[in-house]
Amino acid sequence: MCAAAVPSMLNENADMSRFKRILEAALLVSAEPLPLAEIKKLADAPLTNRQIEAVLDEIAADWQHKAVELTQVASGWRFRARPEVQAYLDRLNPQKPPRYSRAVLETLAIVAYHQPVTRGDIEEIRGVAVSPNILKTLEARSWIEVVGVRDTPGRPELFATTGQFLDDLNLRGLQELPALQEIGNLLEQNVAAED
Amino acid sequence: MCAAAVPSMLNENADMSRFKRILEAALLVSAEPLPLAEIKKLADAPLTNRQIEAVLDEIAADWQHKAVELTQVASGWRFRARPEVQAYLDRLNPQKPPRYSRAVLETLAIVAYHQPVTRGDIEEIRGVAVSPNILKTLEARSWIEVVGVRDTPGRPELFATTGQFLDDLNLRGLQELPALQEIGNLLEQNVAAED
Amino acid sequence: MSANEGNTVRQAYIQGELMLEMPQDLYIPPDALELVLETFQGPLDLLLYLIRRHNLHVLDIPMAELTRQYLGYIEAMQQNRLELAAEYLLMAAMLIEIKSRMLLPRPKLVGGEDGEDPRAELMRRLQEYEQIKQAARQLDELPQAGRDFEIVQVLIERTVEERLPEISVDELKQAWLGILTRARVRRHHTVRREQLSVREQMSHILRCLKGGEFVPFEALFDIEEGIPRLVVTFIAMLELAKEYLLEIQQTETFGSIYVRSSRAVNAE
Repeated sequence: MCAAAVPSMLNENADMSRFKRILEAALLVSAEPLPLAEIKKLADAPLTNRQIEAVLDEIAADWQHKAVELTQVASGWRFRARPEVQAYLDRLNPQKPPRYSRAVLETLAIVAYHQPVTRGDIEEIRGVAVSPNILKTLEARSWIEVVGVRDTPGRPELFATTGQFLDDLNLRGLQELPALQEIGNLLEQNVAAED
Repeated sequence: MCAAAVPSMLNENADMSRFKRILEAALLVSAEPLPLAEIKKLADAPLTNRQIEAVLDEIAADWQHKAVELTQVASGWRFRARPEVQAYLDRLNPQKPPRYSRAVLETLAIVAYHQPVTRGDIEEIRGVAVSPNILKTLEARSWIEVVGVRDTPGRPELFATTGQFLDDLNLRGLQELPALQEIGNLLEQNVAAED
Repeated sequence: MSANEGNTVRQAYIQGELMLEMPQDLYIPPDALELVLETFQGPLDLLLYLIRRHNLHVLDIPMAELTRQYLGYIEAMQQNRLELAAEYLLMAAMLIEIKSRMLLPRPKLVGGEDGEDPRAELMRRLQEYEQIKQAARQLDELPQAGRDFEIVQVLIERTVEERLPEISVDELKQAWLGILTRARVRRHHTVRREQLSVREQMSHILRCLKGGEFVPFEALFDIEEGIPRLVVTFIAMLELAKEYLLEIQQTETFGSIYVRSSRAVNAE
């Protein structure tokens, strides 16, 4: 600002802009947030916390219209993508949605069409033992739940489908499931064809 | 592009600047270089390769005075810190990957310049047995991989360099490797030197 | 080891005393074995060093002496790194062969040209190896990710969302069809759409009774839902009673009817 200081001011400005450039790069490559103590190591001449914070503010301002922003977290400063771009980034390397096994699907179908059913009912219909994992998978998904017990020896739990199940399959009620009648006909046709 | 499209031109500009913003974020966030095919997924409307490359050039130009630059490598585009700031970045993370031994480097050079090669080929050129550790070191780094077997007795495995190798050396292809140097006739050179 | 110059002349010190200089020919003094193994990549490397540094003419090496030395050396090293000695021995043998062929008149080929120089193959190998040595150095000089430059990777806070399988109604239908096909008319399916509603209502009633308390019979009906629904609810309740899933009590004639799930009965 004053005439006498000009020669060194220029240097100082050049140094600070160089420091800012390096700090920005360090923040972009660092896997962890950078605390002030670390940031200080990047400067060739000692800097005060206030000086560093001023540079950090400048960088944050430079980035304010970008989809990545400079943020301060407990352990220091870091860049991060703004949440709004996540949807776009999710388009890259999308994972294939997993699929349920036939055993899970059949169990669900039995619960849906025959509810309330016990595990024994399911086993009888499928003709094979039902692993507890299958029921747990469907319960964890909140698609089936225990709604009571049958008053028979062992008092087995009765499973039924949930509202969540209907919501997730976009049904207003169980009556919107494909009619069994239809399936029955189809089956009879199949059986007839085989005979 | 055609006259009928003019009314939407304004939108198109807005879309492109939005796309540029998202692409920049994706490049900053992505752990791997982004190929054009992946970049296309970020656009809401289909873009040609030329359109995408124009945006990439714009981004590269935006960054040209920064300590971080956009580069094209074998498997796509990515941001990297310029090597000249490495000395500063090393102050934060003094742990550096070790330099490879001559045995590893020579083996890598043989695979890079003579690929695909068998272990026998490498031994023939180096004049010594190749320890399995050397190949394992390079395979563990994902710099070389088995790409097939040679149809000779013993069906030895054929090694080639990987895309990761090119990416790590910031190269777009093998043609960017330093050229092999012509070596003069050692005997004659020797005789001449003796005179 | 420095990567820029592999063949820098190194000297071995043992207890502060200079033990030896690098070999002057292809013979490796047993004392120097460690040093030579560390410094040279093999006999080709040593040969290149000898040619470049000592201006040694590879064929000027006193072969008889070298052979004698190697044989003694191998004897001494019988138990120790013999395989490495073998590579150097092989090289010495190759040199002897070349030298002996050089001493013989070369047969003229058809057309009057000289036959191939016996040194040609060795020279080709030395050249090829030297080329690779240089290429290895150049590769090492290329900036390497992580060593000479850093790759940018900005954090993205992905909401960690477990991808759950999706199913469609159609898949459910297929699954059901699969079961039926296997069950194959084990019994006759005369299930009707209406019965599905009864089943749904059965689940609904059980859910209402989950608390285990007696619930007034009327509370299970919602007049608003219309007559078909009321009928379905009533049938569902009868069905539940038939399957021993609920208990219906009426303490006096025309008195209030209470319903509770039979689980509650047994839990008492």
